[in-house]
Amino acid sequence: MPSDPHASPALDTFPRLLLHHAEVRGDHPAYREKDLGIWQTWTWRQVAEEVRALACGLAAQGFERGMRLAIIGDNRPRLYWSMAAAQTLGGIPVPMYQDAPAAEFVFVLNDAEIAYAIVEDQEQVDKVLEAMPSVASLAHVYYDDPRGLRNYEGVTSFERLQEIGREFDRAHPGFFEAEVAKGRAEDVSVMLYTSGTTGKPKGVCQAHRAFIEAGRGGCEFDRLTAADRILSYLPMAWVGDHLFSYAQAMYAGFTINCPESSDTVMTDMREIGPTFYFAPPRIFENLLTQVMIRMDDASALKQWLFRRFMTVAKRCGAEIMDGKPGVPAVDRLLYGLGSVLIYGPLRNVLGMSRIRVAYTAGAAIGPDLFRFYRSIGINLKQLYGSTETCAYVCLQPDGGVRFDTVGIAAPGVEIRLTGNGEVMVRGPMLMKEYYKRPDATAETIDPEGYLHTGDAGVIDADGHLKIIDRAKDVGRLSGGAMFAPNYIENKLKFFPHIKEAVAFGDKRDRVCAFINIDMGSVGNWAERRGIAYSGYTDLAQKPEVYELVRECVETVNAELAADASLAASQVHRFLVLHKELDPDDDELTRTRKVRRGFVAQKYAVLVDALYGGRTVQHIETLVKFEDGRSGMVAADLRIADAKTYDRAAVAAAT
Amino acid sequence: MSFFFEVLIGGLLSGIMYSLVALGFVLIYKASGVFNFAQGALVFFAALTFVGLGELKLPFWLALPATLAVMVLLAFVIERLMLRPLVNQPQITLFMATIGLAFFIEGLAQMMWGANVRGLDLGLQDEPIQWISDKTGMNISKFDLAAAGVAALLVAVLAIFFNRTRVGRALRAVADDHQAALAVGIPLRQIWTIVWGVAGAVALVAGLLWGARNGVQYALTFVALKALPVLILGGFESVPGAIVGGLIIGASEKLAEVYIGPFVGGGIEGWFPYVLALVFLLVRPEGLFGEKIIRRI
Amino acid sequence: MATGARQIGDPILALEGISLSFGGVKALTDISFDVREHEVRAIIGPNGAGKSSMLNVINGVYRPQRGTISFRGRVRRDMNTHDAASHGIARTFQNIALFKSMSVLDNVMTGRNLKMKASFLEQALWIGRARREEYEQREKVEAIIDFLEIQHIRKTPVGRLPYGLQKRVELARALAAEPTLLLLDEPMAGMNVEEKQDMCRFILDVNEQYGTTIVLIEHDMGVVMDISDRVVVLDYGKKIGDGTPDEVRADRAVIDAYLGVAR
Amino acid sequence: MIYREAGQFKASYAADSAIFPIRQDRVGIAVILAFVFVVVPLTATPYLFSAILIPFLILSLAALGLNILTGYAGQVSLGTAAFMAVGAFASYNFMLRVPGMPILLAFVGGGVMAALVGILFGLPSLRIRGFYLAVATLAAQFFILWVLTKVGWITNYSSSGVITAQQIVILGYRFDAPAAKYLLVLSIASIMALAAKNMARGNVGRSWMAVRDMDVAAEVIGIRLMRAKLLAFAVSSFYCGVAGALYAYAYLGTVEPEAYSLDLSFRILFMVIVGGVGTVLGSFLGSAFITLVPVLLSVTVRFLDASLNLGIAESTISNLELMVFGGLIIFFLIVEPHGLARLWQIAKEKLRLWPFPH
Repeated sequence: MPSDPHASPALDTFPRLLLHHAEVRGDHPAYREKDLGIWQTWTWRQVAEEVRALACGLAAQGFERGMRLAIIGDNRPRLYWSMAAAQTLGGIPVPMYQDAPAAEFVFVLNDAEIAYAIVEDQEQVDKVLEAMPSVASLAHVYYDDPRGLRNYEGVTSFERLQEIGREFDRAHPGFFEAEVAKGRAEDVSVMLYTSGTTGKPKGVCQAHRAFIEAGRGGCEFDRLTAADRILSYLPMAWVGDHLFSYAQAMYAGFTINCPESSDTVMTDMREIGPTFYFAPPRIFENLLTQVMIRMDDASALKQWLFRRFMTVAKRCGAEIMDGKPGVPAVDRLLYGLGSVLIYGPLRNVLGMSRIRVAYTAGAAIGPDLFRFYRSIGINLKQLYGSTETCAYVCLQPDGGVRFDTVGIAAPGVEIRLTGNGEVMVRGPMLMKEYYKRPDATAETIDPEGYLHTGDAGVIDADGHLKIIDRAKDVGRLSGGAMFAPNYIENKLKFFPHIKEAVAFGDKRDRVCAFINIDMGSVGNWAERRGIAYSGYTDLAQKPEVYELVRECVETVNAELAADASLAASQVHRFLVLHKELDPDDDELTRTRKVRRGFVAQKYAVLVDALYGGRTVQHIETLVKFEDGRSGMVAADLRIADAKTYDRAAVAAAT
Repeated sequence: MSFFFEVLIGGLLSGIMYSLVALGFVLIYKASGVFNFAQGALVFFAALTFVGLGELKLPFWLALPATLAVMVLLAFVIERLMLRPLVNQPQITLFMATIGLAFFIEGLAQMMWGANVRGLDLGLQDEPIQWISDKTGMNISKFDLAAAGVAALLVAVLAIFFNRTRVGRALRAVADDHQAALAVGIPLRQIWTIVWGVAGAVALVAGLLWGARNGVQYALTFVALKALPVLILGGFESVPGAIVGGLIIGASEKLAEVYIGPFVGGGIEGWFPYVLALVFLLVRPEGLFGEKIIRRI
Repeated sequence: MATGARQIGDPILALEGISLSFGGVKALTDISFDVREHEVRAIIGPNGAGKSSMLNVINGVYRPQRGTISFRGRVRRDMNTHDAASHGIARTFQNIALFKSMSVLDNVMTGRNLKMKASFLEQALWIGRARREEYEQREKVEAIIDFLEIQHIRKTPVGRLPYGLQKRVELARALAAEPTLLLLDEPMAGMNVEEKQDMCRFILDVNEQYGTTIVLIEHDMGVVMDISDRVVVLDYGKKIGDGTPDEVRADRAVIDAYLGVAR
Repeated sequence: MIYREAGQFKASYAADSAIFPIRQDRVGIAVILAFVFVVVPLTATPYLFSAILIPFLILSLAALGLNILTGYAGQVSLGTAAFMAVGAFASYNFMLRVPGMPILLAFVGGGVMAALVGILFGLPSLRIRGFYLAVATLAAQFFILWVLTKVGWITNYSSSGVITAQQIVILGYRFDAPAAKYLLVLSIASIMALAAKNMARGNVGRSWMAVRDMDVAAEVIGIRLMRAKLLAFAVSSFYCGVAGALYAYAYLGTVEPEAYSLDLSFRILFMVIVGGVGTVLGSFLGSAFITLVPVLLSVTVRFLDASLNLGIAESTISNLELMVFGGLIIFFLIVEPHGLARLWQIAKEKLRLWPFPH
């Protein structure tokens, strides 16, 4: 097909792609936004015009090549256009997280030496103006939505900027084309700031080539075409959104849809019915919970149908979608019936009727959750990547989807594992550098051009990458086998009964674990079987509860045993803690990550007991209560053994 | 001149009978806010039942209470099966229901007693009273006079019932404000039953009089239509309105029939009352005895 | 909220010696005051002081027995509701007077009925002007829905909405008429604190964005003092005070009659 | 369940305010139209046409008329049949006295006449409301019928007061076969239903509903009550007038004023209430219900009578029907006071949210 971008080599910058689409599919909808009650639509040709006016406007205002343009706000077409406009002028758009407070703006604005900013509305304008005094470079602020800004001094409206642009364009014919022509694939096309969980955020500089290659790889991998549509609702500053809503859209020429407001996303999703969708695991989780809650007050008949057909779906749904052979005709029939009565309607109410490809990433996703969506016919897949790699390293191929891997190396990507299992990647999608941070850049990208992801992983028999932990957390058992605590803990936490888990084993002969039961689900479980308990500590020590936990642990062991590199780290002994791990007691971070080291030494007694082979251990702990008072919790903790499997046996079994 | 008075008085006398029917409407509307379109059917039903019982060789003094009992029973059934389930529905809905009820009752009546026209003799001849015609040359029908007497009597009884008895007072309370009535513990449903019962009784009397005059037949149901203009004239909620309205309608109708009718080919009594009432309303929307409504917002 | 921009102009509404009574009951006695262009004018007073009656006189729901109303220079014995509407007076009611069975959108659309010229025939055939108008007006209405942030309930029947939102919808309907003078009858009655704050913001935004002159009745003194430029105080149908919030606050008579007893 | 709305977004106000915004509905209505316009004419029997389908459609139209007045504008009327009569006799006279009068134009003329009369009898609605108005409309019922019987000119001095409707001929084609009449009536009904829907979703409709829901507020935002109410009476009566004309020309053939009795008015009012106040769909459902019930009743009763040879007297049967009919009405008002249309509406909501509860 002639309209296939990579047919002609010239299309190596985003502005060129934009003009290309304006030419070959000028009347195809490029952007939609729910505004004034309907989906306002802009075709590629119109977008090209808008961008042209905007670019000229910026130029007229003195924006020059290499300058950086801050872009702050919810997903709005005009903000996406602003990126293209900046790129046309050889400038670098810097999308920023719109929900950050003014104080956090200051750092990025200074670090990127921002002089020009295009922001969404009064809220953002206020924050930027608040930051302005402490940002010497910042001089020009433009806003999209004029509401409430009539009497603001020193800020200019988007319309005005474009008017200026059109005049400038008339005055300097050919300027725009010339600017587009100057662009080179190696030029930095965007600067995305890493959220910076460790230390200050770093500006990741990505070249046109990187994102275009990533976009192209993704589109070809999932056969995305101009006919597709995506709902853009995740922060523009996040690499994923830039890949899906900008790079891929610019490559394939499909339609971007911007919701009316952040609290109408669900309804807007239902109206648009995207064919291509991304969401972090928690969103899928929330959706599932909503479904379950709604179904609870549905009529008996519906509930029965739902249960009945969900079991069918669990049994064969995913297989049927993957076109796997060997699904009995009866099941196929039932599934067909189910998709009329339940699955179809369910996809419909979720707004997922038309989804061809849905991705999730960013955190470990529970197997049940993952299976649910796939079983009702939603092609949910996982990918792996980071800001430094344009969110583009591994993708799960249709038919080759597994919940515990992140798929195979994406087109054009080389993956290699270091001795301690750290994942290293090389390819066109790698970042150029961290802005003004040669040191950090050097640390991350080695002389061979491999980028150290900082994640530890294993590559299984059929080439699927499995991310198991942060590399720095990975240790070794005294036997020499790799020990990845997070991986084990996550596996345990996927069970609804287990809230938190802490695995020990570094420099020890075997793996042992602390468990926190989930008060909610275990509580219900206990009530259903009439087990009386006074509180968490009491419930935690019930023999039945230990049995319950043991089952979970042993299931995990079985799974671990199946994997050569992890078989050694099966959990031999465990105990259920007498109190819930709590950020207030510094046992968890505010983001609820276990602070393993701290826990280990706080409960040294228990750890010793685990490895000392004792079956019971008394412990007293100081705890802080909600109201700030603190008190003692004392308990005799039972310590249990869990069955472990030797690999051969499991291999035989499966 | 005396002819004029003859017509006028005749009109007034039959007017009282209109009032009688109208009264049935007013009672029910006051107490339950229902525009009871089945009132005509009730009249028909009552009369037919009475005659029917008479045919079963029941003496007058037995047939009367018996019919009364039937009417009360009917009222009870209606309250139980129709009003109660429809409580708090918009008035138009209840109105429609009563039309359905009318169909039902008419069907029932004819089912029980057959549809053929019957005479009803109350021992009153529809003949002029001799000495009046002698004195004034006006022909005033005995029957009309008697009927008027009965009607007047009934009205008086009702008036007493309303103002003197406990039930009557409760009834007025309900009419004024349902919620309040409920609040002070007046059993709304009983009240409704009673009201419909009373309305039934009124229907019985009206039925007997009209029946005796025009024969007991399906046409009795149209008596209701006679009463409607009386209602708009007098107001849905006003007992005196119903009475005075009836007199006005009765008189003017007769007069119009006699003095205007001939010029337009007669048969105008069907619509004249309505047009009259209508014109009146256009001049005075609040009706005869209603006081001016200030629409506050 | 920077209200510095709007210029308070000359009086556009002036009431002279208005007296109104129902039957024997005197609702208003010889009341005179004016409202200047672009200002926010508050009417306060204890219950039954005749505040609502005042508004009803201004937009012609009630006809005063004595007095004159001059609006935009034209002096009248009394208003009639239709003239009021067509000359740019819109209002909301104390106890919400929305069209319960209609959707929010339709309710607001009715606010623009005066802007629609197509005959019922054109509408029946859904041709030409009728269709065009419908869509043009819809766009205007959507802008207002946007402005008052009620997009999410656009198609909900107002009957199903919580009180606070209904109040907002009623304001939207009034705004849809693009009024020059907006009468608000206790716009914040029965609202919780957040709702009140929102409503205040909206009222000031309206006054500022569209330069709409606003006359409002309000009980919450805090609100009144915050948002109004001048205040009229009524008591038992008589005017007992008139001036800036501070002046009124200081006024002995007012304090006795109202603030004293109310707070 | 059958609804799949995901992805049906609206990019224009035209699409958003369409009569059937959901694709599945558009498909559904298309199927229905195809059925009634193609399948039915090919399959139905003459009896079905002239005894059920044609009266059903005509009365639907009348019900639609009344629904515009009562449902949308909130003005109760008991004089519907009279306005139908005006339409019928006006059309008759147009045909009779205007040489070469096209019949469709005559129908329109009848409608217009009815509209004028409607406005006249609508005037009281400016002063009085509720049941007072309802009763007042009875004046129309009686007065109009009286005029029709008394003024010989109208019935062209036919001794019995009975008139014989002229042949329906359009562009030389004679509509005397039941199927042909059915198609004619169906087309007219469909077009007028569409028009009604358009008015309902437009400014007119909103003004009517505003007046119905809260007239003071309506007045305050500039809606002229008089205009709105009289327009409602006019439009309503126009619909009734056309229906009345069809009633004479496509159904009865020979008509006397008594054919448009108070009974008919009530039946039509029933249709509106049972079908659903303030809905176009309801007018048709209601009409179907009210036309079919008696038929079904007598059929079943007679069937039982015959099969169990109970030997029920004819009179008894008719009385029984009367009772059951009345009972049904009451029962119906109790179970679904908002009418059949509401039932469908609820069902639809459920289907749209399936499998979630409504």
